[in-house]
Amino acid sequence: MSNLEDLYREIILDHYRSPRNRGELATPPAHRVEGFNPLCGDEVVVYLDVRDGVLADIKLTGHGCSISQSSSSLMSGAVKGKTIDEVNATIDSFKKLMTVHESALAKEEDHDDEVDLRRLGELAALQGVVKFPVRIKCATLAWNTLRQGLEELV
Amino acid sequence: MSNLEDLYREIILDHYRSPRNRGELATPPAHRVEGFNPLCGDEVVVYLDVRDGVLADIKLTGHGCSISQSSSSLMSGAVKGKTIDEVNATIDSFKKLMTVHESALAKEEDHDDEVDLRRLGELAALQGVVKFPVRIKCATLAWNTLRQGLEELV
Amino acid sequence: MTSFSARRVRADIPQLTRVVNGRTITYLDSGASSLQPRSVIDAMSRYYELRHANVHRGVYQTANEATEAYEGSRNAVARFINAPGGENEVVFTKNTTESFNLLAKSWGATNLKSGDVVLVSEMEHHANIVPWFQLRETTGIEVRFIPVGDDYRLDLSNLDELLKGVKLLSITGMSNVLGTRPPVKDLARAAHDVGALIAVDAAQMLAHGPTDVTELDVDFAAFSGHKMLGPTGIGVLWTREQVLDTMPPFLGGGGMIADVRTDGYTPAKGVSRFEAGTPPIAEAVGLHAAVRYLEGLGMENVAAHERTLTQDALTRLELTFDGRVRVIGPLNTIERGGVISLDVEGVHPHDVAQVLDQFGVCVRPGHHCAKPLMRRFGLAATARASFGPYSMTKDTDVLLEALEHALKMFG
Amino acid sequence: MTSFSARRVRADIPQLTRVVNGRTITYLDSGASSLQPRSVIDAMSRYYELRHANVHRGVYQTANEATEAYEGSRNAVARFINAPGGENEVVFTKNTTESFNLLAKSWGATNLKSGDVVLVSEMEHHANIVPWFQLRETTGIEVRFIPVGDDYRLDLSNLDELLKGVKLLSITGMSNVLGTRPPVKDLARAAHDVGALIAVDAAQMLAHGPTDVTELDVDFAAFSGHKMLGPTGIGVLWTREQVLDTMPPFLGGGGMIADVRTDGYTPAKGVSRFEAGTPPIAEAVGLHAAVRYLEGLGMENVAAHERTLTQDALTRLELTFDGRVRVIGPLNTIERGGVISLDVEGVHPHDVAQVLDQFGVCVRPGHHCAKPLMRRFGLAATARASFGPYSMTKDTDVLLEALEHALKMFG
Ligand SMILES: Cc1ncc(COP(=O)(O)O)c(C=O)c1O
Ligand SMILES: Cc1ncc(COP(=O)(O)O)c(C=O)c1O
Repeated sequence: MSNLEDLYREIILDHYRSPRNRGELATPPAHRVEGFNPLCGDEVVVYLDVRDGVLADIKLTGHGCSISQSSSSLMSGAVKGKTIDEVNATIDSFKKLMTVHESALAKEEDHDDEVDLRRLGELAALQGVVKFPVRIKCATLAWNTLRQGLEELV
Repeated sequence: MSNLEDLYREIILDHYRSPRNRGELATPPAHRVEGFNPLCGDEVVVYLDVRDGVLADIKLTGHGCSISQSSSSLMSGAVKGKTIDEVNATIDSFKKLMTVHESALAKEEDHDDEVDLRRLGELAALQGVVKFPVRIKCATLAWNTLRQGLEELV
Repeated sequence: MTSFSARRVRADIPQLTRVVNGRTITYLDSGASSLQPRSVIDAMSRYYELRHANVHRGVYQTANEATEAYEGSRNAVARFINAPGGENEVVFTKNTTESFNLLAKSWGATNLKSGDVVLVSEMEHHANIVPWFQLRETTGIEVRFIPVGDDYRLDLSNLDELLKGVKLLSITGMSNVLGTRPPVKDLARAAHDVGALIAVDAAQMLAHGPTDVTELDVDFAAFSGHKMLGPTGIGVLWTREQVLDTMPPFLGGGGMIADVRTDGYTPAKGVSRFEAGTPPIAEAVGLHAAVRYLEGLGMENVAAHERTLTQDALTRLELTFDGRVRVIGPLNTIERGGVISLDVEGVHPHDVAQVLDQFGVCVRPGHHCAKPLMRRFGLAATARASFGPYSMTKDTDVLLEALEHALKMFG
Repeated sequence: MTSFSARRVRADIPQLTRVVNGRTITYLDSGASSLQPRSVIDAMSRYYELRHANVHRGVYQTANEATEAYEGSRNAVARFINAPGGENEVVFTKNTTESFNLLAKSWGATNLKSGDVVLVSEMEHHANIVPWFQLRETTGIEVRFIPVGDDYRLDLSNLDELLKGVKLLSITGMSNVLGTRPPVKDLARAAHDVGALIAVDAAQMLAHGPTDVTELDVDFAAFSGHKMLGPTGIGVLWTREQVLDTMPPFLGGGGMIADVRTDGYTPAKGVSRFEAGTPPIAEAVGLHAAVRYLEGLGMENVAAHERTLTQDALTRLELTFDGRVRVIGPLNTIERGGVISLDVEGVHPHDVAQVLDQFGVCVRPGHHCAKPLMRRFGLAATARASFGPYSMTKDTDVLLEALEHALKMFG
C-alpha cells in the first residue's frame, strides 16, 4: 500500500484534522469567492483581503476530502501576506506540480525538478496526488477558486 | 429464388403494370383520404364515394412499390360496389391474412385456412407477402387508408 | 426459488474475476452501474459480427434482422415490466435522464401551464429534478418537494396538502442514496385521486426486484440499460399508449416523421415519433439479453437475495463499528433496497473510497446526483456501497475489513 | 498511400463473410450505417469484461479507467477532425440527429430570434431540417432553402440574396442521396462574410475522407459513430470552445450541473454541460477504436479508393444499362462521394432492393430521410448503393448482375 501512503502523507492528514486559517472575513472589505467540485460535492469558500497589492489576509470555509481541505489549508499558509504577483506565481507553480502526469513521473523520476519544490515548501507534500489523477481536482479546487477571486478583484 | 416468385406472382405484376380504378373523384361528393408509409415513402390517396351504405365508387392515386400498388388495385376491385359491412369484413380478412406471421406459416402449413382464401379471391395472390415481413406494410397501406376513410365518414 | 445462486451469477460476469491492487474486485457500485454478464456482451458482439444494419428502412435480410432485433427488444422490455399496451408503449432513449427530459419537454410542456404543480421528493436524483426546473423556466410551473423525514423515508403526513394543484407526481421507486423504496402503489392511488398522473424513476428498480407497471398502476416509468445488467447508451421511457398518443415529438429528425416538406413536417405515430435518428440498435440487443438474463434469475429471487445481503450488511456494520460508521438510510429492510450510504467518522467519503480501492473494493463517494437530499441531511457526500444480483456476503466481508483500515488510518 | 488495401479492410469486418440467400453478402449500404471492424467490436467487449464502471464520479481503479477511456475517446475524436480547441470542443450525443437538436435547441434558441434566418439546402437530411422547423414554431425564425440544380449540385447563383438575414448556414458535407459534396469551405467564407456561423452535417464525411474542421473553417460539425465504422448509440457535436461556452444546457439531469438546490440549479462548465446522465461509455470506447482504425487506413487513401470505385461504378452503370438505370446524382467524381442513388426503369426502388437481396446485395430503398430533395426531383424513393472503405469492384459486379435480373423480372 505504498501508493496510499504517498497520497496521505502525515502533513496532509495533519492539515486535514487541523485546518489553518479557517473562518470568514467581513465582506466588504474582504472579497468572497466560492468554488465547487461538481463531481464530488466538495466546496470551498475563500475570503480575500487584498490591500495595496498584498494579500493581507485569507480565510477559508467549506468541506471536502482530506486532499481538498489540506490543500486549501496549505494554500492559505503559502499565500497569506504575499504580494499578488507572488501569490500568482505560487498558484502557477502548484498547478504545474499538479499537471505533471503520472506517466511522466513514471518515465523520468527527476522530472519533478521542473517545479521548484523548495519554493513550494510544505505544499510539496501534495505531490503524491498526481499519482491519483482523479484526486487532482480535489487538490486544485482551492487554488482555482483563489485565482478566480483574484481575477474578480482586477 | 422460389421466395421471390412467391412474392412477385404474375397477377401482382399485372396489377402493378396496369392498376385498376386509378384516378380521382370529385370531392364532394366523394371523400378523399391519404395514407403514407413514412418508412419507404409510399403514398396512396383513396377517393370514396359512399351512398346508402354502399361503396358506390372508389378511385386511387399515389405511388409506391409493386406490392403497395398492386394491393391497392386489387383492393379497389374487391370492395367496389360492396356494402360498407362487406367492405369492413374484407378489410378484416385481408389484414388477418397479413398478420399470419412467417413463423406460424412455417409451423402449420394449413394455418392459412383460418382466413377464407376463397372469399378473398384474387387478393389471395398477396399471401406470399407474409414471408417478407417488411413488405407487409406495403400491402396493407391502401387497406389502412381505406379503413381510415370509412371511419372519417361515420 | 431455490434455483437462484449468486455464485453462478457471479461466474457469468467477466469483470468480477478482475484483480485490482492485488485483490480480486469487490464490486459494490451497482447503484451507479451494474456489471454485464457474458451473455449480454456476446449478444452485442454477435450482433455487430452478423447482422448490423440500420433499422426500419431496409428490405434486405440483415436490415430485417436488425429491425426485428431492435423491435424484439422493445417487446421484451414491455413484457418484463408488464406494460399493458405492450411494445407500443416502450420508447427507447439514451438513458433515464433523457427519458425524464422527454417526459418534461414533450408531455410536460404541452400538458402543464403556469401554476400547475409537479410534485417530486427531496430524495430524487437530479434526473428527476432538473428537467422540471427547466420546464419551470419556460412555463412557470411550480416544482414542489415531498420532504424526507429523519427516518429517511418520505414524510407523507401532509400528502393531501402537498397534492393540491398537482398535475404530475414524479417519484423515485428507490432512492439511489438511501435505498428507501417509497410506497409507489399508494402514491399512484393518491395521485390519481386528485386527477394527477404519476411517473416513477425506476432506474434503481429493474435489476433488483420485480417491476410491474400495471400492478403499480403508474403512468410513466423511466430506466436505464446500464443499471440492469445491460449496456450503456440506452434507456427507456414507458408510458400508457393513450398518454403517449397525446405527446408531441421531442427531438426532430429522421425516423420520427411521417412527412417533411420545405414548409413543414408531420410527425409519425406511435413510439417512433420519439426516436429521432438512428437508434441504439446494438444497445437494444444487449438490453434484450439482459432482460432475458434477469428473467432467468427470477426477479423475486433477486429481491430476496439482495434483502438478505442488505440485512446482513446493516447488522454487521452496526456490530462492527458501533456508531463510527453511520448508515444514511433505513436500518431495516422494510421498503428499502440494497443501497447503503455510509458516513464514516472523521473520514471523508472521497477518502473512504480511495482507501477501499486499495482493497479492490469499488464504492462510490459523492452526492450521487441528489444534492437536495444531501443538503437535507447536512452532508456533502456519502460513500455508497450497493448490491447487485451477483453480490455475496464475502463482498461485505471485504468492505468491513477495508472500512476498518480507513478508520485506523484517519483515526 | 500504397499501403491501403480494401481487401485487408474487408478481412477485418466479420459481417462481410456472412452468406445470405446462398451468396456472400455484398454490402452497399454504408450510407445508412457502416460495418464494424473486429477491433471495434473487441474494444467494446473488452471494455465490458474488464473496466466497465460509471464515469466521472468514481475514485476506484476501474472507474478511473472507464473515465479515462471515455475522455480518451473525446480526445481522439478531437484530433481526428483537427478540432482547434481539442477535447474541450467535443460533445458526445447519441447520434447526428441529437447533435442537430442540441445545436438548434441550445445555440439556436438563445442566439436566434424572430425573423433571423437559418439557411439549409434542399439536399439536407431531415436531421438538419426538422430541428429548425421545431425552432421556427417556438421562435419565429425563417428556415430558407438553397435550391438544388438539375445538375444535382447546390444552385449557388443567388447566394448573396440567399444569405440576407442569415445567422446560421447549416449544410451537409455530403448528400446521403446524391453523393454531392457541397463546397463547404467556400460556403464557410461566404457565411462568415455576412457574420453568420456555419454548421456542417458531417455524417457522411467521417468514414470517407479527411475531415478537418479547422481547414474547412466551420463552426459546428455533427456526425454519428455508426457511420464511421463505430458503434450505434453515439454521435458528436463539435463546436468551437468560444461558441460552446455561450450555449445553455439542453437536457437536464446528473452530470451537467454544478449545483442543484430545491430552488434551482447551476449548470456545469465545458462539454459536460451537454452530457446529462450516464453517457455512452462503451460506445465512446468503440468510437475511439474506429477512429484509430480509420487513422491506420489513412483517410486520403480511403478517399482515393472510394473515388476510383465510384467512377468505375458510374461508368459501368451507364455502359451496361444504357439509360434504363438512371443515376440520381452527379455523373463524375468531382465534388461527389460514393453514394449512388438509382432510378431503375419500371421497377420501384423497394422492389429493386427486394430483388437485389436475393443476390445478397444490400442496398437501401426509400426517401433516405430527405423528402424535400425527393420532391425536388419528383421521386418518391430511390434505391441507393453506397460504398465504404471495405468496398471493392466485385461489389459493383454483383450489383450490376442483380440489377439486370430486376429489369428482366419487371420488364
Ligand atoms: C447526411 C446525414 N445526416 C444525418 C444523418 C442522421 O444520422 P443519425 O441517424 O445517426 O442521427 C444521416 C444518416 O442517416 C445522414 O446521412
Ligand atoms: C434513481 C436514479 N435516477 C436516475 C438516474 C440517472 O440514470 P442515467 O445516468 O442512466 O440517466 C440514476 C442513476 O444515476 C438513478 O440512480
